Amino acid sequence: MAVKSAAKKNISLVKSLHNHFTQDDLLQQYETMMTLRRFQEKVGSLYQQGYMGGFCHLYIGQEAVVTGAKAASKEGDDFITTYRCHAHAAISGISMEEILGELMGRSTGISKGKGGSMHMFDPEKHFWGGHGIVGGNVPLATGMAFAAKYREEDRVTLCFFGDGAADSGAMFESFNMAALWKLPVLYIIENNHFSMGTAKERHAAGEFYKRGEPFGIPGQKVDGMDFFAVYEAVSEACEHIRAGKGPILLEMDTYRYKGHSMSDPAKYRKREDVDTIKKQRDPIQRLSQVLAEEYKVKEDVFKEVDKKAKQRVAEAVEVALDAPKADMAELYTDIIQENKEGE
Amino acid sequence: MAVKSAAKKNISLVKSLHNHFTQDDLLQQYETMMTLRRFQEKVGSLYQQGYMGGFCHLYIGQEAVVTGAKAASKEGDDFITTYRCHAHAAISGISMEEILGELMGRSTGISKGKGGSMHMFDPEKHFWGGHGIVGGNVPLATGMAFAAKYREEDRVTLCFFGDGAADSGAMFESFNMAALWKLPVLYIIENNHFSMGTAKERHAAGEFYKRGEPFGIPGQKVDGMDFFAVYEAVSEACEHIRAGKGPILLEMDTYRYKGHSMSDPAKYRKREDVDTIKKQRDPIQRLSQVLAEEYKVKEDVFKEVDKKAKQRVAEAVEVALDAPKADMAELYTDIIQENKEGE
Amino acid sequence: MAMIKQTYRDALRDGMSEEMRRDPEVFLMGEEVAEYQGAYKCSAGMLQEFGPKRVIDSPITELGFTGLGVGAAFMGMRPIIEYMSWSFALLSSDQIINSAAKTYYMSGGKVGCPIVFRGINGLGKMVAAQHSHDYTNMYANCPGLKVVCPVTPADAKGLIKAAVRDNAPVLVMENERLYGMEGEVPEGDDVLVEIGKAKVVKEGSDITLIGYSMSTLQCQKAAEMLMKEGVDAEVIDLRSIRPLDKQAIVKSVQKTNRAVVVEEGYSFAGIASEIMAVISEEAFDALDAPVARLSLKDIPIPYADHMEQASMVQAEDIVEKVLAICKV
Amino acid sequence: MAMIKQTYRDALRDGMSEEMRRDPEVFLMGEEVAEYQGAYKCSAGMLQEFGPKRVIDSPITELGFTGLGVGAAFMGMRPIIEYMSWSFALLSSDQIINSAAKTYYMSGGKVGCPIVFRGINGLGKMVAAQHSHDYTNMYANCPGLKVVCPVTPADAKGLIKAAVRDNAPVLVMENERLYGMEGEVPEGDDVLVEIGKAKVVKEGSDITLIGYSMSTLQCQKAAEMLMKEGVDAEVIDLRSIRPLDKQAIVKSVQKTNRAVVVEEGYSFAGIASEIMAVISEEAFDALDAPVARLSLKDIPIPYADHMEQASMVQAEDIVEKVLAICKV
Ligand SMILES: Cc1ncc(C[n+]2csc(CCOP(=O)(O)OP(=O)(O)O)c2C)c(N)n1
Ligand SMILES: Cc1ncc(C[n+]2csc(CCOP(=O)(O)OP(=O)(O)O)c2C)c(N)n1
Ligand SMILES: [Mg+2]
Ligand SMILES: [Mg+2]
Repeated sequence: MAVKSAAKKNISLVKSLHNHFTQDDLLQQYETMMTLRRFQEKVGSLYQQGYMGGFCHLYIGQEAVVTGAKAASKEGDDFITTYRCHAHAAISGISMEEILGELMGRSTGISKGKGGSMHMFDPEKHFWGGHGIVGGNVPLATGMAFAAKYREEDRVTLCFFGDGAADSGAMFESFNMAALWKLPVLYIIENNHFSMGTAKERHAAGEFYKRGEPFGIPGQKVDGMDFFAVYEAVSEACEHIRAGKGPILLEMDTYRYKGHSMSDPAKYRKREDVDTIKKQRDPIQRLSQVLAEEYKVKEDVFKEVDKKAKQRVAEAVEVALDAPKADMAELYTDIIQENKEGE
Repeated sequence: MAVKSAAKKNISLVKSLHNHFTQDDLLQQYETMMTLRRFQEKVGSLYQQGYMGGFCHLYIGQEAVVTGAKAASKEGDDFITTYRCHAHAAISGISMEEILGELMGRSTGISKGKGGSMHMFDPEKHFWGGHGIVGGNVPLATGMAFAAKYREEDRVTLCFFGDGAADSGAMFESFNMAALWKLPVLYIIENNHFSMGTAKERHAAGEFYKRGEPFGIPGQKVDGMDFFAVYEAVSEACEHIRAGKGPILLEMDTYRYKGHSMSDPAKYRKREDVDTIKKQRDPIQRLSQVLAEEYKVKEDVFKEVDKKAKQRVAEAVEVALDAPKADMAELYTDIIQENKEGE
Repeated sequence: MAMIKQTYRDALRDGMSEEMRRDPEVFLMGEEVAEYQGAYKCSAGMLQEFGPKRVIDSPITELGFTGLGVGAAFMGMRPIIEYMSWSFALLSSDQIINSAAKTYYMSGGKVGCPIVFRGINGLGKMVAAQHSHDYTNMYANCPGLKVVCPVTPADAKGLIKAAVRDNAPVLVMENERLYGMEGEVPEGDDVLVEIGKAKVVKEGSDITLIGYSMSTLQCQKAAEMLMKEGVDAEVIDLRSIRPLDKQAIVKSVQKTNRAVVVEEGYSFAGIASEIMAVISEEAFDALDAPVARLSLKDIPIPYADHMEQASMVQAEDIVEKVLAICKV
Repeated sequence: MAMIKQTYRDALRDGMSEEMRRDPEVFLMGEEVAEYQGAYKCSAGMLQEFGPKRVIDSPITELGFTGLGVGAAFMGMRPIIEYMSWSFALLSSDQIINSAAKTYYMSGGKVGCPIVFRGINGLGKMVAAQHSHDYTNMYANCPGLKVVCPVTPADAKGLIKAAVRDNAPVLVMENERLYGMEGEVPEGDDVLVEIGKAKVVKEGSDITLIGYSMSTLQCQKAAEMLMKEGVDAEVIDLRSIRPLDKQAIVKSVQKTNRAVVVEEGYSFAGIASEIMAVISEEAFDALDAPVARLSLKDIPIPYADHMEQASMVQAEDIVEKVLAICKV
């Protein structure tokens, strides 16, 4: 997937990116987003049917952020996020079977049923969670980047968190250290305009993308509902970071279609507001439009992709449901990592 | 003490302030600073003679900050600071006898011997400590300002803290709330260039006065070794705050002459660096220069003030030394504030 | 006394509201307490009644807004700070322990701190390790604080009211699983529950079961089951952890000569260990058997339902333990 | 084994340095650890030997740099995070408890956290309430962590080395008053002290005195004084609080039939209460008298020397308590 580096950002420039992707590349991204969406929808309905419990935070509406970021990052870069982690886990390569297994408390779950919706990890796939404390993953990401720099490895840590988390002291403390020590970390605020039920204007003063400025961390506001915009911003940011120039902060302007978690009826906003955004800014819709207009992709191709996505999800559900309950013997394992013989 | 509000800041403009003070006013400020210095010097030597213990943080070199701020604030405004609190306590009206009593663990101590060097308070004098946890007093100040606004009282909270504290998450979390809710709080970073032994450049990325900008908090860097500059900046800031326009951040560029605490030999900086600053920027020296040049105050007046300062300090020491040890019966008081009858 | 039936959640809400009506210096701050009506709906209607000046949605900055509350309390206000969970309040523990608990002493009695910190504590339902920690013992260890754990709606209301009126910082540990439970609550604006007093919720003669918060319910359930086994257990609900009602504990143990303590949290240096120490210190000779404790399994709490269940103390575990003790 | 005489401070330094020489993935981070050579000089010379890449001065942002350390440990590095005091580390307790302790379990064993957190704990000298808190019990309550409290230079070195090599997060609670004390330390790069093993520092037959950190020294002093009173006390230094060496405690109590636990911190749900619970559970029948505890006075620690002294347990208090028990 090749793309020319762009010198400055505006909509037409981002548009100019479109032709840098092959049709296959782009269809692949489309399929990814569509699969994430169908997957999340299914998770929502399985939750409502009682197949899982606890908190469950869906990612519907925000798919372009993680998809664009993944496409723009390199093999070996590390991802870490919050409790709203199903899509980040999936895009990192954790299978839907393992994610569903976890959500349903099965032995096949990626965390053996012990982590649940908010806590999924797979270091081999460079996915580091899945953290439940708002703001908590930001210092962790900073430390991962510290390790990469210390070891002189060519790895960028991509750290995702919400607009609510962007108020946390932990984030600012991290910014200071990352800037001081020029750590290879990309901070990505997924501003979906709500910290649970609190609208951005009521919980955060000023603009998020400026919150790194006092430390000299360049910031940029990005249309987080546009795959291309995300792709471009993350590509440039990673280039800057890989060149040893220190951290970057991107604010992704995005939106969550569903409630904060499954128990939230989202009464704090109007249905129409959500509908308008779905209509005007939906990331999947927008990518399909580009594919249709510029690559002349036909309607039935989209339908095919959607069918495939649904099918893959359905298969995963089946596998997950077939798996046995999480093993009770695991209750007492993984508490303390024992030293191995000879260590 | 009258002063015209200044529209923009530069050195000549601050100079123009000089004539807005009467000679008596200015001499009074001079005496205050001189007394603070002689007092702190005496505390240092008493500490070395074994009259006190624990941590003891002197304020020598930074006198213009607290003196200018006090002169610019109104009766009823609240002060709160860190462990480096002797000068802030004194300028709020706590007597040197009470401060020394505290330092020496006497029954006359302002905190009955239970607080020590880092913990002095007198709400009646609008002085709220004296806090030992770096960054801890910033949310507290924000809450004091919250109370003032809630009660619709015309009070500004002046919150003093160091450059090291200015890295703390607590500060940023406070900034966000203060800006969101337009709280009447003035944040004053006393940047004495060191967080203990760590030079500013090694612990903080970027500029302090900009750290409120992402929240829309106006910031300004001020020559904290110049009484007039401090006075002007604080006056303007308080005016802005009193007008209900929300918090202000001032970075006072100052310097501490002594080690971080009594146990610090300050090997992390050159003696000459300190000497140069003493020579070129000493706040007491500079005020005396203005008094000599512009008000034609004679040398013997300064000498008289110094003599008086030393004498007042000596008297306070005598009183403090005469007082009995802190009362052991107080060991078990003030743990839980009991409800009064009928509450 | 006239009683009404209501949920724990509503009782809390009514308690807070009554105090806010009584004293204009009381305000409620926390995440989602206002427009959302409380993450768990404990402040339903309060924004509507008291307005945004007194019911305030905070950013997710526990350290910051706790310090803000403490600063306001220094000035004499009476803040109620709600945590969405005590698990998140760990971020603010510095302000609770270093500022709220210690300033009154450090200032020689000059600066008080009449504040209430409250929220859910311990296990919820399938929310996994980071959201399921019981921090009661940690705060109860600290002089300068009071810590209460109401289990009934009546106590929730009476204790939250007492907490607001108390001049000391009071921590109220609630539990998500209690919010929906109903109970009889005495009507009247001035019905307080004294902080520091335990309650004998069932009298008995054979053994004393000691609980607090959710674990009291398990004790009650166990006591019922034990009746069928011919064991008449006394059940004490501690209600207040600090100050601890030693007298009530000792009195009961002197009568029954046996005790089992059931706790919500981990055993190591937990509440049960403290009760055991107190009994050992003050009623050792009355004991016919060593006091036993039943605590959360010593593991981070897992997500899956069956695993989570297995990590908790069940009434059956209490019964088994009691029978083992009583049959010795 | 060849021994050298050195201070606790130097033993710590040597232990850390040896591990850093052995393993390039070990680094030291904290406030003033590098250029200042450590606020208490525990890292003297380490910047010079290992350079600024491995000995790193952090800003005063405990939450941030703790999380940074934990993130690096997730990646397999072996950070040593120094706190200028555990009193300040309270700000980072969220990262210690929620990230370091729980992630291994929450990830089903996929993400480990081999990290050391260390610094002074408990009372210093006249530093008042906010700087004088013992947080041992708080962390020792939490599954997923290990907590050690070395009192001798040899244990300081042996335990810090074991901590660095341990795959679990280990908290090392030191004490300012111990830093200057000298003792014999075995030479050799591979002399470790096993985490989880208590030490009988004095054998005796009449009563068991149990301490950790500074309180072990008080127990030893008391034991000497007791000799003159004809009481032969056994003294156990716990060294490790979590895991706790129950076996060593039980074995001793089964021999002496009496015990006094002396703790550094507050009594409520403290370490002593846990030891009392353990003895009650595992050696109740061996007891000739109830186990007693001596703790810090239940007050915020005052500044003035004579008041601070009065808040601490003195050897005389132990002697008095022991005599009262042994004469029953
Ligand atoms: C420290 C902390 N406080 C509170 C919570 C409860 N909580 C979970 S998510 C959330 C809202 C976070 O909003 P945002 O950061 O915008 O992320 P989003 O959910 O929108 O992805 C809150 C308050 C928590 N998990 N951690
Ligand atoms: C949270 C916390 N961490 C560490 C300390 C130890 N400490 C006390 S003062 C200080 C340096 C603070 O420097 P700065 O904020 O610049 O203030 P200054 O001392 O220069 O006035 C440190 C590290 C503390 N008191 N609190
Ligand atoms: Mg959000
Ligand atoms: Mg400084």
